[in-house]
Amino acid sequence: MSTSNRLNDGLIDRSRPMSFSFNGKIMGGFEGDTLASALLANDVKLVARSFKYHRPRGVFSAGSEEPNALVELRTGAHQEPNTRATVAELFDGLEATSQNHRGSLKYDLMAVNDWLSPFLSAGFYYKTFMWPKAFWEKLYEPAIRASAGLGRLSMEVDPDTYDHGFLHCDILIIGAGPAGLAAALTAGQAGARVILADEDFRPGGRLNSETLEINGAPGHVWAEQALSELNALENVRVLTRTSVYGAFDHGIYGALERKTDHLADSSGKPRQVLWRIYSKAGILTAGATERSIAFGNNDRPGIMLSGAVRAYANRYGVAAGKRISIVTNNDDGWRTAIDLTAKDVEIAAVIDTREGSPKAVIPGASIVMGGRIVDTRGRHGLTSIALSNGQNIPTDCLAVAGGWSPNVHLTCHQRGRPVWRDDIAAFVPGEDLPVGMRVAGAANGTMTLAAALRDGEDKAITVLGDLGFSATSPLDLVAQDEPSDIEAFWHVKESMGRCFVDLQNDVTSKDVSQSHLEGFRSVEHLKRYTTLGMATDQGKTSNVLGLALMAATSGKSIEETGTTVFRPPYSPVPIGAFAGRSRGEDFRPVRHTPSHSWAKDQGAIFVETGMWLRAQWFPKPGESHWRESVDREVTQTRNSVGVCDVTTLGKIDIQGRDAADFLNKVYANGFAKLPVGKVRYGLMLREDGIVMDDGTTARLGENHFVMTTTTANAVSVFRHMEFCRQCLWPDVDVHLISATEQWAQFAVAGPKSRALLEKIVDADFDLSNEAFPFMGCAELTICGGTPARLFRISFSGELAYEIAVPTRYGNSLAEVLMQAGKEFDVVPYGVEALGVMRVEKGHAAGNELNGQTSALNLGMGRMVSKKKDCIGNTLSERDGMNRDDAVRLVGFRPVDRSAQLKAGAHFVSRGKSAITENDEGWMSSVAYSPSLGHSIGLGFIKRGHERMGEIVVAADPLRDAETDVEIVSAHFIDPEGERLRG
Amino acid sequence: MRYSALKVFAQALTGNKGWKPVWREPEPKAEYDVVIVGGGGHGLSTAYYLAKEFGVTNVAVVEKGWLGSGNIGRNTTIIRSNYLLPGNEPFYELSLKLWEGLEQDFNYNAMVSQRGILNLAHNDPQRDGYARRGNAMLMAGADAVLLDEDGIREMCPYLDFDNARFPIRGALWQPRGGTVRHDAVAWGYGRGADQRGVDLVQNCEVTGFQIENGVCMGVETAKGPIRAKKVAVCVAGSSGRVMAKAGMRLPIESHVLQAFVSEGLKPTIPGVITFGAGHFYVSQSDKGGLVFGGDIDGYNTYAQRGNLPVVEDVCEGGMAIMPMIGRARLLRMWGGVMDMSMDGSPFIDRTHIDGLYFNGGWCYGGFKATPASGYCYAHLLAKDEPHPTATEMRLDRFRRGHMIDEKGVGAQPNLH
Amino acid sequence: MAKFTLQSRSALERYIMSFDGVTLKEVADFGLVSIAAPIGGEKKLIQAVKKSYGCDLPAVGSSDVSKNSELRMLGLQPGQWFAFFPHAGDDALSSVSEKLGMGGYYTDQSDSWAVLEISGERAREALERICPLDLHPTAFPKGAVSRTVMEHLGVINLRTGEDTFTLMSARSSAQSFLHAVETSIRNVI
Amino acid sequence: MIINHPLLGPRDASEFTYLGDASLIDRPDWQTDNAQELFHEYLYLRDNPAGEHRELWFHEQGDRSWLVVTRSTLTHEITKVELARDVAISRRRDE
Ligand SMILES: Cc1cc2nc3c(=O)[nH]c(=O)nc-3n(C[C@H](O)[C@H](O)[C@H](O)COP(=O)(O)OP(=O)(O)OC[C@H]3O[C@@H](n4cnc5c(N)ncnc54)[C@H](O)[C@@H]3O)c2cc1C
Ligand SMILES: NC(=O)c1ccc[n+]([C@@H]2O[C@H](COP(=O)([O-])OP(=O)(O)OC[C@H]3O[C@@H](n4cnc5c(N)ncnc54)[C@H](O)[C@@H]3O)[C@@H](O)[C@H]2O)c1
Ligand SMILES: Cc1cc2nc3c(=O)[nH]c(=O)nc-3n(C[C@H](O)[C@H](O)[C@H](O)COP(=O)(O)O)c2cc1C
Ligand SMILES: [Zn+2]
Repeated sequence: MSTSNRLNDGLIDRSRPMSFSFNGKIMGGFEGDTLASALLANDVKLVARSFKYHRPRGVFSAGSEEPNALVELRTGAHQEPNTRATVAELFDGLEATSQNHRGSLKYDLMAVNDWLSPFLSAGFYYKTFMWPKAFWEKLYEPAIRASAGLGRLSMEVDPDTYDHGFLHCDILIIGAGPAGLAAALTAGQAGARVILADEDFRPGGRLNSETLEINGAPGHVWAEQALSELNALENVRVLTRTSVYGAFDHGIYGALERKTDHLADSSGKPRQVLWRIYSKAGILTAGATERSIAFGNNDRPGIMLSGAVRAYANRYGVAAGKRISIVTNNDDGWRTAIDLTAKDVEIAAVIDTREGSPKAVIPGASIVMGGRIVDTRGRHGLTSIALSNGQNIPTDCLAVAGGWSPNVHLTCHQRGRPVWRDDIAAFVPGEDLPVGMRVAGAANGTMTLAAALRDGEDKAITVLGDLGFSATSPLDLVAQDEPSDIEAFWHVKESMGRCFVDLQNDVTSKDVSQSHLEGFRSVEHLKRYTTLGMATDQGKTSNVLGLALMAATSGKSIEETGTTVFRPPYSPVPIGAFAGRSRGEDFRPVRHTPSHSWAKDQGAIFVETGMWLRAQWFPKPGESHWRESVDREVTQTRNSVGVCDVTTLGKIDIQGRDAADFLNKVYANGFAKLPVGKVRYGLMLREDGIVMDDGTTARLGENHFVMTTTTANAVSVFRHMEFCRQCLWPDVDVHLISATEQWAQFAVAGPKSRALLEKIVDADFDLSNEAFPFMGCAELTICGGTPARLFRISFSGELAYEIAVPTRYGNSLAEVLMQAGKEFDVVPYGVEALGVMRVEKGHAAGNELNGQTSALNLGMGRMVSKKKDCIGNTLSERDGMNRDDAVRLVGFRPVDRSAQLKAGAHFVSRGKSAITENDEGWMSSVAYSPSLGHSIGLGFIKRGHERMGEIVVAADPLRDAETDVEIVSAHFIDPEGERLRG
Repeated sequence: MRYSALKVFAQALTGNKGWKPVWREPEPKAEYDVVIVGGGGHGLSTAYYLAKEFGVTNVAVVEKGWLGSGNIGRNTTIIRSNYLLPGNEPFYELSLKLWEGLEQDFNYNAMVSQRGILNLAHNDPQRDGYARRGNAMLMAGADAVLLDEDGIREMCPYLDFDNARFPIRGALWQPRGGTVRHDAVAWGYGRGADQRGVDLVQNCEVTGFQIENGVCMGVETAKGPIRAKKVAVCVAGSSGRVMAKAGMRLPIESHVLQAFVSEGLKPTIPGVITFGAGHFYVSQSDKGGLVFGGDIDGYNTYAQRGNLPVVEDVCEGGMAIMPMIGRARLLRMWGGVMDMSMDGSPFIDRTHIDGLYFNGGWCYGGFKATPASGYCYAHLLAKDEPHPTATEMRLDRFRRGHMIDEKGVGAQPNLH
Repeated sequence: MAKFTLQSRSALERYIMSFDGVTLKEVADFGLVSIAAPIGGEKKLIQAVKKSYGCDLPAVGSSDVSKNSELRMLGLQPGQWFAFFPHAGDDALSSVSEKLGMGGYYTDQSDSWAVLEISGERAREALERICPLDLHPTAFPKGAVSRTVMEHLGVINLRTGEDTFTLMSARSSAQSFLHAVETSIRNVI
Repeated sequence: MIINHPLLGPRDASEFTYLGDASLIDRPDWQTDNAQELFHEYLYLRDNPAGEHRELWFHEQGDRSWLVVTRSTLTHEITKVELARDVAISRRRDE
């Protein structure tokens, strides 16, 4: 194993070697390495291809801002596209492959795009590919799409799990560099509830990558001490590997903790946890990100950010090259030269774009003040750089120090705008921060160490004061302020070759000027026309450069030019993490009916209705088609007796002195005079006069009602009634509570239903038609003292009851009904048979009460009382809702009785073609009626009630069918209602 | 300047230095025949069709920010004509037809990509609803296909068929549905209007209306007053606050809809897929990002940003139907302010103030309407009578009881 | 004449499971009765409660324990409380209404909820994964009670001890509820 | 978002369901002559302000209170939270 570029020292654990592979080649590294540092240690320069021109690219940065070194990490279903090698922690056995090339990484066939680049300049695709028209779909678009994108998804189900979580604190501190650590120590010692979060697996921020000292010890040593101090405080929680990705309203932050990404295997635990952090205050100490300079061919593998080169040397013990050059416009670049020299790495040159005298003595290096790089060489890795003064310097690594941009990202998530500071040539947070947020350290433009520490401490003291804490004692940290002078320098105009601004999306300085030329001059137009800053790195290292170029081209200041909008997430978050556990069968909870386990034992087929699982039908041995089962269930119910679990209907317990008046207002029809012991059908309208819901409501006592709602609307009806109670009629004495879950309720329907129930109700209860007629209700006991409620209501049109017992007895009641009913040939029926019977009886259900139909449409116009105030009656009188040609709910039967009707067909008059102008309505529900022996339907058709007997066409072009149907009464069965009253 | 492959070639050889601005940057004149308020998709397409189809060229489009900065610049780019109600369907089908000839018409490649839209159904009533809708589409001359599970499996084998909480039971598919490169639509219309003499005035907020004796005579703007024979407002999410300046209350609330894009991926899905048992829809952009969205946040707002509950809800929906996207990373989330109307359908109408016209209420569905909305609005402005496909889109329809409520949820905008 | 009898079932079949640092168990055999005060009748009801149970009708968000510490009164919404007490039969409603009399509106909720108790020194760590409430003792002290959402389920959370929480959720989704809480434990332990 | 509930303190907005403008409390009298017009305005027309907005939220996953929340539609800042029932009662008194 060659780790040819390893230096001494660094914060890696040399006692823990690891092996990994890149494009199949096995190499070595150590714990504490990232994939990028390990690749550099192994002298791997070429790791990726750019998006558009497929230019060879290497590692550019040492953090989450990486634009170039994206790989597909892991294999099989675990494959993770676009993973930044610079933050992927090395683990033993890690496998990574390069992406976005055809053929090998080295000989990428798509690199022809690079030669064609003059034709592929900004916005070229908007101007061509239009002729001939037919070619777009067949040729151009497929070609464009095939070349789009970077990495590949495995297309397999993500095998890992993700979790969510909720944290609360007084102060959230984002970033554990010197500023963040100082803030956390101050806030923690004062007793505030503190969360300190850092993206990195090793807190310390730049301290890990620098040779700066605090209190006389290396910065990273101090960071470690600070950390153990914080970990000892009960009121402080330190989250590493946790990026705070967004700042949302009212102090809510989103954070992603990577739990097992640094391990070979997640061992069944969530791979990542998505935290929602509720904070009273936030301190952003997210540091700063270095940026590039635009000069000719500034994108080759080996050209890196200067701070990154330093990080690889100091933190990872890796020399990013054998002969390194530095180009800088500020003092910080020099530190790279100094640190590398101290590690005996050969420095080829230091090129400072500023005039003046060198900032340090770098033995053996050529120092060029006022220097300009105009070109670089080396197809698959840098070999030399050319200066405007004619100098040609052989070098295999160029450290670019273009200045640092404070990480203002989170300060802008609520539409804040950063402001430009000329002295540091950078945007810093503006005034309009998210509520409760303060910013300290480099993120705030406080670029030097001693000042950053002080800033962190000061901001913490301020925040503590705001929250009513007082700081204990000053931290008294001793540190230096390193030189940090900068003279903005963006672009070497005399460059030969293209100057890349956005490395990933291959946006060059020429694209910026072309964008200006074509009138796309606002930064937002620039972004959208050239795609500057739209890649996976969101332009962290390139945006400021790009807009500085635009400012120069348009003759405006950078301040005037402004930035594009910053949006969450700060660093990309897997979609799986946002979804958490809500996927697959756990996508939403399941609601079971009380008799679920009994139904399961009967072999029921279940179906989702909202969250509920309901028995759809109960197949018997030998039945091969669902229709056989359903027909049997219907027939047997109509002939003897059937039982169906109807618990899912919403039940609302309504009590209070004004309960009757209240119902009278929320229902369109009258309820005030409903006698105790009776049930009434209720029609509930929305205020706009459209039907909202229907159901039956029973009066159990003078001041006590139980309302049923449809399954689908249980929640919204409850909410609506609370609205009426609290907001519209706040003085009424009415109290609502849901009783849906309290009662297991069964429909017992069919001519033998009374006989069956007589076997289980306790002796004192008289079930006779006289004592307990249609629409009666009662509280009683059954099966020897179990409390129950009985309602004589019928959805099926048969003599029928609904019986309810406390849910704990529900499963048992199903069994008892079956036992007791055996002698009557009782049958359990599911929602399918329920549906058939309600269509046979002409009852409207979900397909008819679809939120678009009025009482008039449903044939219940006369139920809407004009004599009282009720929700919906005023607006239901609008002309448009009372047109003569309004659609009406009626029944339909096929003229050819063997024809099958289809829901969703539209009605047109005979002889008319099926076009919109001739559309007269639609078929809403259909069923095969075993009782009638043919298909029947319910539907809405214009003036339907006046057209009984007319034959129209049910047109169903979608399924290529046209069926002649006759308009009939919706009451296919027992239109006089003799059965249910019997 | 006419665009062509040849032009691109010639420019390449001369260093791309000869391109011309897509539009001028004029100062507003004192008076126009028509002032269009709002340089979004609808404003620009209205200007384009006014000039091109109706010969009205003394027109200004007045935009408060940069052209296309509103919802045209931030939507999930889905085009389709899969509507149910007769007040809507013919209009959206007109729009789809206009999309189909658009690029040749305005000489700009907006990458109209008709790779289909698939609406999944997860239960019988939903499937019945789609059948009713599919038939309405066919009857209006659109295309629609009802798919069963096998048909869907063939098209999208990676959907969760086996382990889903809400199994996929069928789908309505519109093959002609698809996506369009949204920014290019604004640029193409803008360029086309500019070439025909329309003044596109950026960074010029309209701050008031000049209403004299019940007649609108012009607008006040950040760049001074502009007189106009007709003022045509189409400011989408800003409808409420702009029309308030004319003293009008609208049947509209402003709500935020969020959208999301993933990191760029190699081709993953074709066309558009929508989940029927949760809030999620997705397509893939020409750059490779999965562009997806879901429900609106649900509270009134004019801020172009949303909050976490919806972000999670949308991603949950995504993972529920396509659990292979778990390891794709969400790259960016943003929001747009939408003009949610009381029945979920739009308005293209005169107001009670003479000379003042209103176009709005597009909710989350006005991108697909861009061509037809511009066409019909231009028709109304030029001829003072509604285009035959837009006769129902009137402001007084609630007073009259003629709601166009596709979803059937009534006068609660956040449910549409 | 009734030769049939009905068997009672608990929502979660008396589930109990111990994890390292957490115990999770179903609370069965309880009575839960909602009590609403008629408008204008609150004072009378408060007196009746004081007399019968020796406790207060607590403010929304808190609870109070009866003198014999058998019954806990939970303040869940304005004008509405839940009486929560150990009880085996199906007459929880009358056991409360008979004591308190005509001064309130009572609804039996004993069969509406599945109830879990989570306890142990790592209980809070597990709850962190599903419960959006701030469970820090200063924000949610012993006796605090609140309804919230956990994994799409409405849940009433009652803190009965330093590390002990009673969680109630709709009975029909008891299995999903248990799964959610159990997963939260397994994910941290 | 976080709604500072008058009885329960700060609670995540995801526990709540939103309805809309608090003017929905002021339901017109059904017996006035122009009732239909008043109801039309009440149900359909909105101020939809850019700025302070009084709006109705239901604490569905909480104490089932309807709240009137005063919130800026520009910044989302919440300046006041009241029980809707109290608001409704005091409006009645004002009438
Ligand atoms: C996230 C999201 C996803 C969407 N997805 C889809 C989709 O997939 N399919 C679909 O069909 N639709 C979709 N839409 C809806 C669609 O984008 C809009 O309905 C449509 O763009 C609105 O029309 P417009 O383009 O004219 O609006 P805009 O582009 O918003 O134009 C309005 C313009 O008016 C300007 N303006 C406002 N006030 C003033 C003033 N006082 N003076 C001057 N100018 C002013 C604004 O700055 C803006 O530029 C989506 C919307 C969003 C937000
Ligand atoms: N002299 C210069 O030109 C110059 C310029 C920039 C920085 N610096 C050095 O940088 C340091 C500044 O200290 P500091 O504490 O302000 O910054 P820092 O860069 O040391 O620390 C910032 C930390 O925040 C973390 N972070 C960033 N965004 C995050 C997010 N969204 N979520 C979670 N974690 C996030 C990073 O991982 C990092 O650890 C000093 O040591 C200073 O010397 C110097
Ligand atoms: C269809 C579509 C695709 C997008 N693709 C990307 C993308 O690949 N990269 C990116 O950074 N943003 C992408 N965006 C988001 C935009 O950057 C931007 O956030 C959005 O247009 C809203 O504008 P704003 O954030 O400036 O307010 C896309 C937006 C849309 C509508
Ligand atoms: Zn969730």
